Amino acid sequence: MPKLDFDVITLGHGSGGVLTNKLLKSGVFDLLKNPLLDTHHDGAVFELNGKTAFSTDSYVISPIFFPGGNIGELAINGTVNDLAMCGAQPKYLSLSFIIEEGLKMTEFWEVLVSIKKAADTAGVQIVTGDTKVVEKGKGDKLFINTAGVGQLMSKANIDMNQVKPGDKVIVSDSIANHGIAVMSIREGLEFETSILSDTRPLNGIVGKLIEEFGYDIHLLRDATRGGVASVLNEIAQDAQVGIEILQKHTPVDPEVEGACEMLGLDPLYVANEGVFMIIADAQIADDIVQMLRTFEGSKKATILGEIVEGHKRQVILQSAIGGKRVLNMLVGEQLPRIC
Amino acid sequence: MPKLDFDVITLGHGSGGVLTNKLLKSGVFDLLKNPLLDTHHDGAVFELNGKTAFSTDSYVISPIFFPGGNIGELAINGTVNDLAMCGAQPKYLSLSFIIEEGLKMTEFWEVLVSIKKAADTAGVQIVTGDTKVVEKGKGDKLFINTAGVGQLMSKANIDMNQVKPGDKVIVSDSIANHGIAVMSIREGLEFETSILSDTRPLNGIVGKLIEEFGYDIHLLRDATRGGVASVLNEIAQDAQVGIEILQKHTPVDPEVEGACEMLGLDPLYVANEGVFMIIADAQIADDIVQMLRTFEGSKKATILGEIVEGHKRQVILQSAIGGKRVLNMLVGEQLPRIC
Amino acid sequence: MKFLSEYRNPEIVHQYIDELHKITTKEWTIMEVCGGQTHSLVKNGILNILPDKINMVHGPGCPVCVTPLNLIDKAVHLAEDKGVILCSYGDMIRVPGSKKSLLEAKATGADIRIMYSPLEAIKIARENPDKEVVFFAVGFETTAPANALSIIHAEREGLTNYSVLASHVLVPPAIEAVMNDSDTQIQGFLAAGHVCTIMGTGEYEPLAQKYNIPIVVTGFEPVDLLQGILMTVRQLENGEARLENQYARVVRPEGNPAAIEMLNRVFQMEDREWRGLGTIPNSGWNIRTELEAYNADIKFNVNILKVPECADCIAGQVLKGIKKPFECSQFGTNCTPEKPLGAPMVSSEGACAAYYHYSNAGDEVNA
Amino acid sequence: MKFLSEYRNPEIVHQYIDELHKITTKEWTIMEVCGGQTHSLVKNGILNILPDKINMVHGPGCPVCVTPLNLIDKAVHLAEDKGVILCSYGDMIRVPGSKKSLLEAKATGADIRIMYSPLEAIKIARENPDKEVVFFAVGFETTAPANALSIIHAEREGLTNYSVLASHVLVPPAIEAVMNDSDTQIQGFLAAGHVCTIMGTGEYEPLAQKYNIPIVVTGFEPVDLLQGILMTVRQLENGEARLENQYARVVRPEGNPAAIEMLNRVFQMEDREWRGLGTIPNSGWNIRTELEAYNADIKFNVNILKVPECADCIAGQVLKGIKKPFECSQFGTNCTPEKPLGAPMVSSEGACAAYYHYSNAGDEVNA
Amino acid sequence: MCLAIPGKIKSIELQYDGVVRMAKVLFGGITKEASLEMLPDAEVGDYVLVHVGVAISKIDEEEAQKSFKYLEEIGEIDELVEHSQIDRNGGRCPL
Amino acid sequence: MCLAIPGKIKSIELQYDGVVRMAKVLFGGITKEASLEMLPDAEVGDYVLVHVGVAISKIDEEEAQKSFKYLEEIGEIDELVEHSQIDRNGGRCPL
Ligand code: SF4
Ligand code: SF4
Ligand SMILES: [Mg+2]
Ligand SMILES: [Mg+2]
Ligand SMILES: [Mg+2]
Ligand SMILES: [Mg+2]
Ligand SMILES: [Mg+2]
Ligand SMILES: [Mg+2]
Ligand SMILES: [Mg+2]
Ligand SMILES: [Mg+2]
Ligand SMILES: [Mg+2]
Ligand SMILES: [Mg+2]
Repeated sequence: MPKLDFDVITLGHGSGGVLTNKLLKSGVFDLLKNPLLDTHHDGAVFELNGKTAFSTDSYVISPIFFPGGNIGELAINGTVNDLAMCGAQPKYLSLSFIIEEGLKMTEFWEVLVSIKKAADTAGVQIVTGDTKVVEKGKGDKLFINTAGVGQLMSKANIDMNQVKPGDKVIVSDSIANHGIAVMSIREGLEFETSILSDTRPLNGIVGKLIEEFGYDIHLLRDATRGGVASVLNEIAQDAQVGIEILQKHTPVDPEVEGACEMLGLDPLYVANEGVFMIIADAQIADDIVQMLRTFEGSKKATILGEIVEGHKRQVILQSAIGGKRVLNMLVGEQLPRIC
Repeated sequence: MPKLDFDVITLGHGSGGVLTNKLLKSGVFDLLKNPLLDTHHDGAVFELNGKTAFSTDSYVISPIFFPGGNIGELAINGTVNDLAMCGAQPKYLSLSFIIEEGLKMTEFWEVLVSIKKAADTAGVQIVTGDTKVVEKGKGDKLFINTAGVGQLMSKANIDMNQVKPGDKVIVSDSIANHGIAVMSIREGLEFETSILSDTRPLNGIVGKLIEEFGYDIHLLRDATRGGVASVLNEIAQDAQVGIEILQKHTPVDPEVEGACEMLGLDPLYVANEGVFMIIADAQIADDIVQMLRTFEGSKKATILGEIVEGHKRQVILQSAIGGKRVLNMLVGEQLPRIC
Repeated sequence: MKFLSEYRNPEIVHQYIDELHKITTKEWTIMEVCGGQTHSLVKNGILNILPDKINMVHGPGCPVCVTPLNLIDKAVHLAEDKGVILCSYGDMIRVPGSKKSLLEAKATGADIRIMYSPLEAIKIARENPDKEVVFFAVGFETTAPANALSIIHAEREGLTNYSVLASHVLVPPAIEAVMNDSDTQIQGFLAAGHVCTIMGTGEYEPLAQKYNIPIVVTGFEPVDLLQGILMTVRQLENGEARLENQYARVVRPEGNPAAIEMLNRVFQMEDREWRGLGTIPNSGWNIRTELEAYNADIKFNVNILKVPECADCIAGQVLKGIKKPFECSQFGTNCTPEKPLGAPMVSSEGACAAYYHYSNAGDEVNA
Repeated sequence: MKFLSEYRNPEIVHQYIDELHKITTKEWTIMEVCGGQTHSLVKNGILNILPDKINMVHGPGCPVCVTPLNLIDKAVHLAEDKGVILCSYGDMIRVPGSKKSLLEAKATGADIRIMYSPLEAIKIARENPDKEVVFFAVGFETTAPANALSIIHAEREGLTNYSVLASHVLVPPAIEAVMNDSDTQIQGFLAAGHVCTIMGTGEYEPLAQKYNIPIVVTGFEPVDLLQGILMTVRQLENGEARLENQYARVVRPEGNPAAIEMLNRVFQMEDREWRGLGTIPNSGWNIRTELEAYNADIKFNVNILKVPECADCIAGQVLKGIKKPFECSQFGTNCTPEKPLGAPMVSSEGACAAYYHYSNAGDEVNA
Repeated sequence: MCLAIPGKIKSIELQYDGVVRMAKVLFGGITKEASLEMLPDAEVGDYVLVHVGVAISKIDEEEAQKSFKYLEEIGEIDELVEHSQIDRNGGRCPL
Repeated sequence: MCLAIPGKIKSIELQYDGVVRMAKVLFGGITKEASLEMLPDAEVGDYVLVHVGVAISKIDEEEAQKSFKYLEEIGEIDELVEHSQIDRNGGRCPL
């Protein structure tokens, strides 16, 4: 970390004056330097041609550091992944901070380092940004927004209208790790575990899938907030199809299962950051799973179920013992149950 | 406003489940509907060719409603203007909300209506978005981030390296209205006034300027946070030039001047939202001013000063009575003085 | 996980199912008393693989569902006091009071913390000496000892800023209330395995005799539930009415003596109001008079007007098993998990919510 | 604005400048007592259009600058108490205490509100009956009456949650301190127009005589300052040493009797420590013993260890006009407005900050 | 120190049964409340000097002119310049 | 109601001079503290049932087997199936 004459970030660092300038020029942001990023311009300019994907997300996770990651890499991977889910190769990201007064510079630095690393890993450039500081008690340490643009891959044909009965539903890896990792350090619920967030960029593997299977991949969706169940319900409703999945095919790591049992949570509703769903032609579903399993981060890929003619707009889960039930959308947040 | 069965926004509305879906599909966001915006996708896809500008800003203004506007139109105009300052015509915007639990739906709706109106006025489309809800006390009613992409105008040549001694410094309108309008309703400082924020989109007028004067416009910069003085200091430092300005040419509305006197503020450091600075070739400076003055929102355009050889990296102000002083960057926030 | 996964084994489940199909000759109506059992039945899709002749009815054993409106209003009132941190279990915070739920109070600024354990609330009290920490303690006999333990800890540590708003109800009086209703259809009970873990089985033998009804103490996993149902149906088919213990790996006849001692030390029995059921004599526990310094209700002397429950909600009949949730005029229309009218729609174990969430009943309303 | 813009008229300013150039024959060192005058001199660039022979020295009249370290530490301590809302004027919150400034305390969670008027603090107290509202009241004679008025309002309204941490200092003892220093170079004073608005001019006549020095009560606009300087130089050139009043449109010889009455009702005189100058006898006001319920220092009995001021900071000499800010070894290097070592670097009227901000001195350090 | 600015009393309101007189004071187009408790004889239309929300002095119009006559009085200049507004809106740059 | 799950005691710590016994209990790979105050004779290695942070019962291994022998006992089936793990990682879709 560069030497600074302040330990915490104060309102002045967001005022647009000397302190803002100092923060920008102190070397703190040098970490992110690249030819396009000029923190003193109003925006970045670059050449872009053809079909372009554009996405944004704000990251408000608390605590900002959690087992397996922090808010910084989450913010990069999240938008990288949303672009990848569009069938695009992410290229340029914007990065905007809302800092609560009093954030320790050491913590901010740690987040920045993760951002840098995540951007490099995903192969994206951060080209424009913004820093705001809000009063103590008017924020939660650090919120991050990223937006990103990417170029659509030529073979990509991701479209809700492509989803049709007979298609298979594939999940890329074991689920619920991120949500449980974060919960494991939440006040009042803490438990000891080696469960880590699964935050990771998915553009690499998605690029390979599209390269290989192109038009036969009908839909991609990362299973973040609300988990697998929410994504499937959205698809069922938006594509006006029925979905059937098998509980016994749901990949859940044993530790995650233990935590879910303890807290009374259903892993299908728990957030992921590095898991995505693929709706693909039945013909290639097994090949997709085979390919996914050759990559780190998708070793537990599996066919979870399929798109069906019946029960339009509904997701039906066949339980491990063979019973069936509707897998509804979650109401509100999933809270730990005791009863 | 569509009929809803809730009055305030709660955490559940950001959980990714039924409530999030309800909020998205309740008609609340229908207001922003356009063929590209699909709130259920991970991003928007559109065609884009050539030089592209990309910019972001987060808006954390408190209170969210202020004389002359609200955080919604600010968020649209702000990013529209940053793109315009790059010499680009803004096209697509992302829109991301961080809502503090307990925000009244009526207030959120009012903000959305302003967003819609501002986007229409500026001629931009909101194509992708995000909604997060944070716990009460972890936010400040509403933060908004927008990012935007725009296409560079063919005749634009906005570049710090173009700035050269002899160039004129033009200010587009009377200054400090926004900052003073916001301060006029701040607890402990309130005063009665008809001063309104000057928030407005600048892409229209910038488009006309570039169309008319093209390469002779060397730099554009909106004088937001930190005001005119901060922008000039940034230019002086980044372009390695000296700047001289004349206090008596500074356009300040009488009401704003009164408020600044009362609070001990220097209008040159007060934030604007619809004022921009132009660094242009001396030959066309008067023509620019004449053109600006024919448009609403830049009736008080004036030549404020010029780029000089001497005192590199410094801005010198010649006071109304002819004395000179350094116009430094602001340290921290400008606070009302009593002494 | 050991002692869990074995009891989810599909093959064993199907042997039980086959056996049930084989022996069931008549229609039988059986109530699973405990909400956790309801949850497991619906979550595992057991209801739609049972013989059609077996009709499972969801009992009142969801502490969240039966917590009276007035007590929730009190919790909301306390939570909205700036000096108070209100701690509660996750399930409780969505339950609607007469004006709002704890979740809504939280949305407008109340300091409400979700806890896994009452011992965590003690930690909060220790770390916030300038605040009053109130634990909103709901629960049947299973949970009451842990809540009692928190008071014992507070006493030992000399914490004067910790108190408990107690809502503890008991299973046997609820079974009696169900059986005393002239409309009752119930022919057998699955008693709540974890309640009996604490209390033992001694209270249930007399009930089986008094009402001439089979009672099987049952666990929560698919194999447990199916074995419990099989044991009940066997009795019914054989014309028996005994107490049996399916869940002997955990439940001893005498219960847990250390827990019972703690209960007696901290609580005294009292008449208690049940949401949807009205007041049942000697049906709950409250903090003993000697320990009233830890009784939030007395400590803060909260006076909140009693508001009548929603007239259209037939929660009482649902909880007694007289009506099914979808027989309620409000089910799925005015009453949904996002906007529950009555408590059984709130907790995911509430009978109405369970039907809404996990059964095809949801289909019609979602469409 | 009437009564402002006329006094900024460039032509009249230049007539005064011309006249000054015409009559000034020797080097003269004149102190403008008041920080507001310093601010105006530098902001309007007057210093670089004055005759070279006139040497303006910035006096100690910046209440923010002379507030002792220990009192800031007390304010920080009070502000960090969860039950306290600390109100203060905007200038005060950036002044460094021994460990931190109020701004830094705010950044880590203290509830600190910036006020335009002490009467706004009364409003805060009225609206927050469950909090203690402390007004950190700094100021010379100009500001003290308003602060006194807030106590009178609190008394009238019966507010028991309002108190004042007072730091009121007086100009005449400061002038004496400057003149009593054997190193002093000062040959004439511009007295502080707004202080005299309250107190009148009666105290200054004896000082002019005692130290045989011209004193001109002066306003704050360019024309005022130049006329004040001209009047002083005329006396000096003529060998006179009288009191004159340049600011008669506002300042009456008797001052403001209603304000003086309020001061006497609320405050009593005491010895006072000045940051950079040490303790000066009878140089400040504190709240009268009868009103000590409104004295935050007594009410909260804040005991904070006194910490010595930074040894390298020559603020005392700067405030007395013995040294210029840029003669300080720390100026612009270790001591900048973002990270001030001493109080004169904090307030934009502090002599060091004024030099840093508005003069070319900033050039070298910024480069 | 002691930032105080001149403004014109627009209206006066009695508070606390007349114990407190609060004025609305106009400063170049903005209006701010100020206490008149230290100026018992100030009336609507008067120009007063306001510091931290309290009016501390009435401005004497006659005395106000003296600054513009002073140089004339001391016999040093020939012409008296009347007070004039500062032109803030000129378009041409004289630098 | 009364979500309680079985876990294995990993270690036991005495708190408050031995008045309170706190255990670290292993649940399928995660560890959580639980009070043993209601199970005075529970030891490391025991399987206990934990509810809201309190261990409320020791699990009886012998009784645990009975559910798998019950059908055999009541003479209704021929073969006893040993407990087996559920396969959660199968790749092929049987739908
Ligand atoms: S559906 Fe709703 S209204 Fe009807 S009984 Fe259930 S909780 Fe009551
Ligand atoms: S420059 Fe800083 S250290 Fe030096 S006298 Fe001024 S305040 Fe003190
Ligand atoms: Mg900008
Ligand atoms: Mg997105
Ligand atoms: Mg996303
Ligand atoms: Mg920005
Ligand atoms: Mg995994
Ligand atoms: Mg996504
Ligand atoms: Mg921007
Ligand atoms: Mg901007
Ligand atoms: Mg999103
Ligand atoms: Mg304007």
